[in-house]
Amino acid sequence: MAPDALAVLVFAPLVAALAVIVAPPRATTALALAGIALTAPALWVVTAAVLGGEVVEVALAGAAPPLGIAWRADGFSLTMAWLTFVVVAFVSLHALASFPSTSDAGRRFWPMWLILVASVYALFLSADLFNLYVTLELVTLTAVAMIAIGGAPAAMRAAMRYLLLGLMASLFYLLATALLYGQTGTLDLYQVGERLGEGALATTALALMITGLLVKSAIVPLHVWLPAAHGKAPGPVSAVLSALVVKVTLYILIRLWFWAGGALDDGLAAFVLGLLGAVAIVYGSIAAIVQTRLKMLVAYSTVAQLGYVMLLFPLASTAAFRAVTFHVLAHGVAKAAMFLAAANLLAALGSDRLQRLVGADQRYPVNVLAFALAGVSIMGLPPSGGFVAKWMLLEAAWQSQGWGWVAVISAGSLLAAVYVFRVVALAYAQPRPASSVRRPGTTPRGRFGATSVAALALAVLAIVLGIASAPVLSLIDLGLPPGMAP
Amino acid sequence: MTPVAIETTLHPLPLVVVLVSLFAGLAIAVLGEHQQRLRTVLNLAAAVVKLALVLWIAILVVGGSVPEFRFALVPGFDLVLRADSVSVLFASLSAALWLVTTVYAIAYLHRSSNRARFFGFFSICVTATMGIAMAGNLLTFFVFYELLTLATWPLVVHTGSRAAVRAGRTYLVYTLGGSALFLLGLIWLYALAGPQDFIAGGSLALVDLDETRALQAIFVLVAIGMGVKAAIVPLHAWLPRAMVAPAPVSALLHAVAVVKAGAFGLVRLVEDVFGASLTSDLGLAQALAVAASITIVYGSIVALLQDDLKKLLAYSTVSQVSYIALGIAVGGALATVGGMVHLVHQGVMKITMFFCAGTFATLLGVTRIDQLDGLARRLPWSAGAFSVAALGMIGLPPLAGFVSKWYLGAGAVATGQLWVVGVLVASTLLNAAYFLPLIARMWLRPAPERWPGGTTPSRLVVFGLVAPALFTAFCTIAFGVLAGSSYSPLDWATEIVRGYVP
Amino acid sequence: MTVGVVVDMMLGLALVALSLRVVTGGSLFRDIVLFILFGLLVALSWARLGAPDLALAEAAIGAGLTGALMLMAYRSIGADTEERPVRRRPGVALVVAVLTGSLVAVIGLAALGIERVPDAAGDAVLEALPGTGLGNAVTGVLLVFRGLDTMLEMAVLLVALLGAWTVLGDARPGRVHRVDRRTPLVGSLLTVVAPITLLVAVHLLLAGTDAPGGAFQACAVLTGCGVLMVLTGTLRPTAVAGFATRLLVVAGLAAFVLVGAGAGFVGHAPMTLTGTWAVYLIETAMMLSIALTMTLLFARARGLRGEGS
Amino acid sequence: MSTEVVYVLAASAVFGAGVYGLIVANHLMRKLLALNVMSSAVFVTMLTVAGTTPEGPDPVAQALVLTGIVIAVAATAFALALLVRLVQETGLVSLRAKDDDGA
Repeated sequence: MAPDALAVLVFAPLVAALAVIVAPPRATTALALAGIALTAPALWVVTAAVLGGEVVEVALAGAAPPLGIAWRADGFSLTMAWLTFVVVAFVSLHALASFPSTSDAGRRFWPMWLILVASVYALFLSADLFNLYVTLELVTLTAVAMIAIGGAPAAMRAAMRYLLLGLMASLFYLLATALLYGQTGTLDLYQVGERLGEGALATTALALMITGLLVKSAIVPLHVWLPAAHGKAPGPVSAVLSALVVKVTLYILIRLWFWAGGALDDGLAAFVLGLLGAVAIVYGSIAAIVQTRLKMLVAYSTVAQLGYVMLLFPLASTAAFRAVTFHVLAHGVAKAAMFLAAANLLAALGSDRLQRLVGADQRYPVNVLAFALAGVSIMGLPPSGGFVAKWMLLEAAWQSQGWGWVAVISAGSLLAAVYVFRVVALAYAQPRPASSVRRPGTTPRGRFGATSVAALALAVLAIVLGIASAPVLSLIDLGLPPGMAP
Repeated sequence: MTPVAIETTLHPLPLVVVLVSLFAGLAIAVLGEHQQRLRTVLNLAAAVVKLALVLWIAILVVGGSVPEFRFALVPGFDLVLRADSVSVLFASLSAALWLVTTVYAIAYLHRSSNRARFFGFFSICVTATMGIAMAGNLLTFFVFYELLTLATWPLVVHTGSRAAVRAGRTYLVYTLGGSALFLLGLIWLYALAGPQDFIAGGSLALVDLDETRALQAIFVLVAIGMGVKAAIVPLHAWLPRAMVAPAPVSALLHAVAVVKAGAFGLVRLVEDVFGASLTSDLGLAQALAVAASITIVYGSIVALLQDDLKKLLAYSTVSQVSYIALGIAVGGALATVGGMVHLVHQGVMKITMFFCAGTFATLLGVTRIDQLDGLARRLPWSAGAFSVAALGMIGLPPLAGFVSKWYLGAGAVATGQLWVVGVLVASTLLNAAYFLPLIARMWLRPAPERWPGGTTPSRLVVFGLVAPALFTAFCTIAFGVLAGSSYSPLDWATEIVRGYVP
Repeated sequence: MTVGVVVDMMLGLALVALSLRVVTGGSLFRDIVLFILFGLLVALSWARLGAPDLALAEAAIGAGLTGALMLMAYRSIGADTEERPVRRRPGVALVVAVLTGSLVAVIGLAALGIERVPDAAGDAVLEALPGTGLGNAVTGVLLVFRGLDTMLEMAVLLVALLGAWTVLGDARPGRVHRVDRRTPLVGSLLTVVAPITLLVAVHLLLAGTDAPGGAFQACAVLTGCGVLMVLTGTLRPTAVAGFATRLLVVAGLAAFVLVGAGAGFVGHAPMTLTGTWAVYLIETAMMLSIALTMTLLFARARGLRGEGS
Repeated sequence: MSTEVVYVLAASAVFGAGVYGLIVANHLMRKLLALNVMSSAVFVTMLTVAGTTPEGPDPVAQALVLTGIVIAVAATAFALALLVRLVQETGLVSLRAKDDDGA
C-alpha cells in the first residue's frame, strides 16, 4: 500500500493538471483541489510506514537501479514532501482568489501550478541523477513561466535571467551526471556513492554538479537572479518559489553530499560552502535592510535565510542536520506566509513601496499580523519554528566549537529583526494627517478573505512549528544521513 | 547546604494560568475594534479568572506541593512551567496588578483608536509575564522573556507617532541585543552542564564543574540579558525613552512586566541556577552588587535633573529596581528577603505613581513638574495616592518601602558590607530630594488660574482612573503596616529565603 | 592513425571553430545559420560514434527544429536589433571558459580510461531487453526501464507550450511570415511532401521498436511537415486553443500517465508497460503530441486551423 | 588517438566556448545559441564517456541524450517565446538594461 501511495503523490496532481487543461474552466477549482488534496492521505500512509521503521521504496516498471529508476521515501524526503503539501495547500487557497480559474491568468496558472507540484514531489522521491535533472528542468520551466504570468516587463526580465542561469546550471549538473555515469555505470545516487571512490575525477565531477546546484539555490554569490525573480512574481508564485523551489536543489545538494559525497570528505570544501552561507546570511540581510520595496525585501531575506542551510556542510553533525532540515521547513512555511501577506498588502495599497505601508495596520490588520508572525519565525525568536531551528543550529555550532558560525547565526537573527521590524513599525506608524494617505474609516477595512486567511494560517503554522517540533523531529530522525545516529 | 531536587506534582494549572490571558488576548484581537462592551467584559473576566487561579496555586503551594507541567520543546530540552513559592510571589503580584491596570487602561483609553490591538497585546504581555513567573528552567524563562519583548513592542509604539516608533526601535535594539547574548549564555550553559531545571540553592551546585572562567562568562552573558530589561546602568537607556507610551503601558513596563521580569530573572539566575554561594565564590555577587549600587545612585541623580514627571518616574524606576538586584547580590538571609520583598513593594508603589501621572495628564494636561502646583486642591485623592507612594519610595516608616530598605540595610550590616548602607542612605536622601518637592508643590502651592489642558470625561471614567491608584496606595500602606502578619509579602519572602539561605 | 580518426579530427575541429563563431560572431542571422550547420555536424559525430538514432534526432530536432525556431524568433524581433556582440571584460569570461573546458577535457579523458564496471546500467539493459518484447535497447530504456524520464520529458514539452502560451499574453498569434503559395514549386512540393512525411513518420514509429527510429524521429518528420504547412499558410495560427488542440497536446503525457498509473491498479509496479499495445499507444500519442506542440511553438499560436475553414 | 578521445576533446572545447559565449554575449538570442552549443557538448561527452557495449554505444546513454535533446529544444522554444515577448514589450534584446526595480 505504501509504495502505491508514492505513485499517488506524483500522479494525482499530474492527472489533475491534464484534466484542467482539457476540461472547461468551471471544473478547474474542483479538479485542482482534488489533485492536491489526494496527496495528503498518500503522504499520511507513507509517513505511517516510515514511522513504523520501513523505508518505502518502489522500483518503477519493476526495474531496480541501476537498470531503472526507484522512488524512495525516508524521513528526509518525507519532511520535504510534507512541507510541499502544506505550502501548496495554503498557497492554493490564496490562488483560488488571486488566480480565479475562469480568468485568463487563472487558466494559465492552474495547469502549470499542478505540474509544478507533481514535479516537486517526483523530485523528492527520486534519487536518480538523470531523473533529478528532468524534474529540475520541469520545476525551473514552470517556475519561470509562472513568474512571467502577469506580463509586466520587469517580471519577464527577471524570468528571463532566471531561465538563462537556470538552464546553464542544469547543463553543469547534466555534464557532471554524464561524467559520473561514465565512471560508475549507474545513475542511482546511492550506488554512485558506493562506486565512486575518491580521486581528482570524482572531486571535479562533484564540484561541477555542486556549482550547478548552488546557482539554482541562489547561494551568494550566485544569487543574482533570485531577488528580482521572487520579488516581481505574483504573490502565490513568489511564495512557492521561496518556500519550495530554491529548496529542491538544496535537498539534492544535501543528498549528494552526505549520501554520495565520500569523495568530498575534506574539511576545505565544506568550509568553503559554509563560508558562502555565512556571506549569504550577512549580505542578504543587509541587502534586505536597504530595500525600498516590500517584496524585494522579502526576497533578499530568502537569500539570507538560505545561507543557514549551507552551515550544515562544515558542521556535519546529527544536530546540525536536524537543525537545518527543520530550518528549511520553518523558513518555507514562514516565508510563504510573508510573501502572501506582502502580496495582499501590495494588492490593497496598489504599490509595495515601504513608505506606503504607513498606517497599514489600521486597514489591513490581518495581513500585517501575518507578516509579523512570520517575521517572528524568520528572526528566530521563540516561540516559533525558526527559534527551534536556530536553537539547534547554535547548539550544533557550539558543540563543534565553530565560534565563527555561532557569531554569524546570532548576527543573522539580529539583522533579520532589523528588516522585519522596519516593516511592522511602518505599518504601525500613524499616518500624518496632512499626507495623502487616506484616513482610516474612509476605506473598507481589510477583507478577511481567502487571501488573508491563507497568509495568516501559514504564519500561525510557522509559530506552531516551534511548539510542536517533537513529531517533526522524530520524522527527520528517520532520514539521517549514513553515519549519523539520532 | 547541598540543594536537593524538589518533589513536583504533574498538574495542568501552571499551563492554564498562562494560557488564560493568551486566549483572552486572541479573542480580543479577533473581536475587532468595535466590540467595546464585549472586550471590556473579556478583559476583566480574564483578569479575575487569572487572579483566582493564582490564588488556587498559592493555596496548593502553601499546602506543600509544587504543581508542574512540562513537555519537550526541543529534543532534550523541556518547557517547564512550575509553581514554586518564588513563582507565586511574582505571579500574584502581576495577576493582582494586571487586574488593576486593566481597569485603569480601559478608562485611560476610552477614546483611543486601535484598542483591539492594544488590549490584545496587553493580554499577551501578561501571558508572557505569567510564563516568566512559572518558568521552571532558563530555556522556558527565555522563551517567555522573548515573548514579552515581542508583546510589549506594539504597546510602546502604540500611538504610532514618530517619537513612539523611535522609542520602539531603541527598545528593540536593547532587548534583542541583550537576548542574543542571553541565548549564547544559555547554549553555553547547557553545553557545559546539560539541561537543568531551577533548584533552590542553585542547579549548578549539583554538578561538579571546574570551569571558573566559563561560568563567569555565562553569568555575565545571561545577566546582561536580564540587566537590559531590569534597566541596570548602562543598559537602561531604553526605559526613559519608552515613556512616550500610554500611561497604563508605562505602569505595566515599570511595575508588573518588563523591568520586573528582568529583576526576577536575576533572582532566578543567582538563587536557582548558580546558587548564592557559587555566585559569591565566582566573585560575581560583588560585581552585581557594585553594578546595582551604581545604578541606584546614578538613577536617583538623573531623576533629580528631570522636569518631566514621567521621565522622573522612569529614572526613579531605574534606581529602585536595582534594590532587588542589590539584595540578592549582598546575600545572607536578611538582604535577600529585602530584595525579594522589594519586588512586590516597588511594584505597588511605582504603579500608583504612574496611574496618578496618567490621571494628571488626562484630566488636567499636567506633564511637567512645575505644573504640579496646587494640584492637590483639584485632585485630592490622586494627589494623596501619589504622595503616599512617593513617601513609600523614600522609605518613610511604616510604608512598604521602609520595610525593604530596612531589611536591605540590616542584611548589609549582618554580612559586613557596610558600604552598602552608605549607598542606601545616599539613595534615600536623593529620593527625598526629588520626591519631596513634588509633594510640597501639590499640597502647599496655590493652584494656577488655568490648567494646561486635559479633558473632562464621564464620572465612570474618572472613577476608573482614580480608584486603581487608591487601591495600590492602600497596598503600599498595608504591606508596610501589616508586614509582620502571615502571608504578607514580607512573610512570603522570608519563607522563600528559608529555602535559599539556611 | 586511421582515416576514420582523421575524419573525426577534422569534424572535431570544425565543431570547435563553428561553436566559437556562433557565440562570438558579428551577424546574428549568419550565426543562427552556422548553428544549424553545427547541429548537422554534431549529427555526423553521432553517426561516427555509432549512434544512428541520435544522428537522426539531432539532425531533425537539434539542428533543424531548433534552428527553425531561432530563425522564426529572429524574424519576429526584427533585424534592426543588431547587437554589440560582446560586453564587459571578456578576459574573465575567457578564463572561466578555458578552465571549464579544460576541466571537462581532463575528467572526460580520465573517464574514458576507466574500465567499464561490469554491471553498468547499459549492460543490465541488454540483459533485460528480451523480457520486454522490444528489439531496440534504446527504445527499451526510453519506454520501459526509464519510462519515468520520458513521461516527465513529455511534461517538460507541455510546460514549454503552456509557458509559451502564457507569455504570448493577449497578443494576437505570432505573425508568421508566409511563403507565397502561388509560387508553383511550393504548392506542388507541399502536395507531394505532406503525404510522404506522414508515411515516413508512421514507418519510423513502427520501426522504432526494434530498429533505429521511433517516436522522436517520427515526430520530427511530422513537425517538419507541420512547419511547412504553417509557413505556406495551409495551417493558420489561431488565438484560442480549441478542445481538440488541448486534447492532442496532452495526449502523449496522458497516455503515459494512463499506462503508468494504471499498472499500479492491476498489481504491477507503477510505470510498467503491461503489453505491446501500451508501447504503440504511448508512441503514437507521443508522436502526435510532440509534433503538434512543436508546430504550435513554431507558429507561436494557441491553435491551428486549416486554410479557408 | 581514438575516436572517443577526439570527441571528448572537441566537446570540452565546445563546452568552454558555450560558457564563454553565455557570459560575454549581449544579445539574448546569442546567449540561447551558447546554451544550445553547451548542451550539444554535454550530450557528446555523455555518450563518449559512457563507453560501449558489444552492441554499440551504451544504450542508456543514448536514451539519456535523446531525452536531453527534446528537453533542450522545449526549453529553447519557451525561452524564445519569452524573448520575443520581452523584445515586443521593452524593445531591448539584452538584460543589461538598467533597473529591475522599476514599477
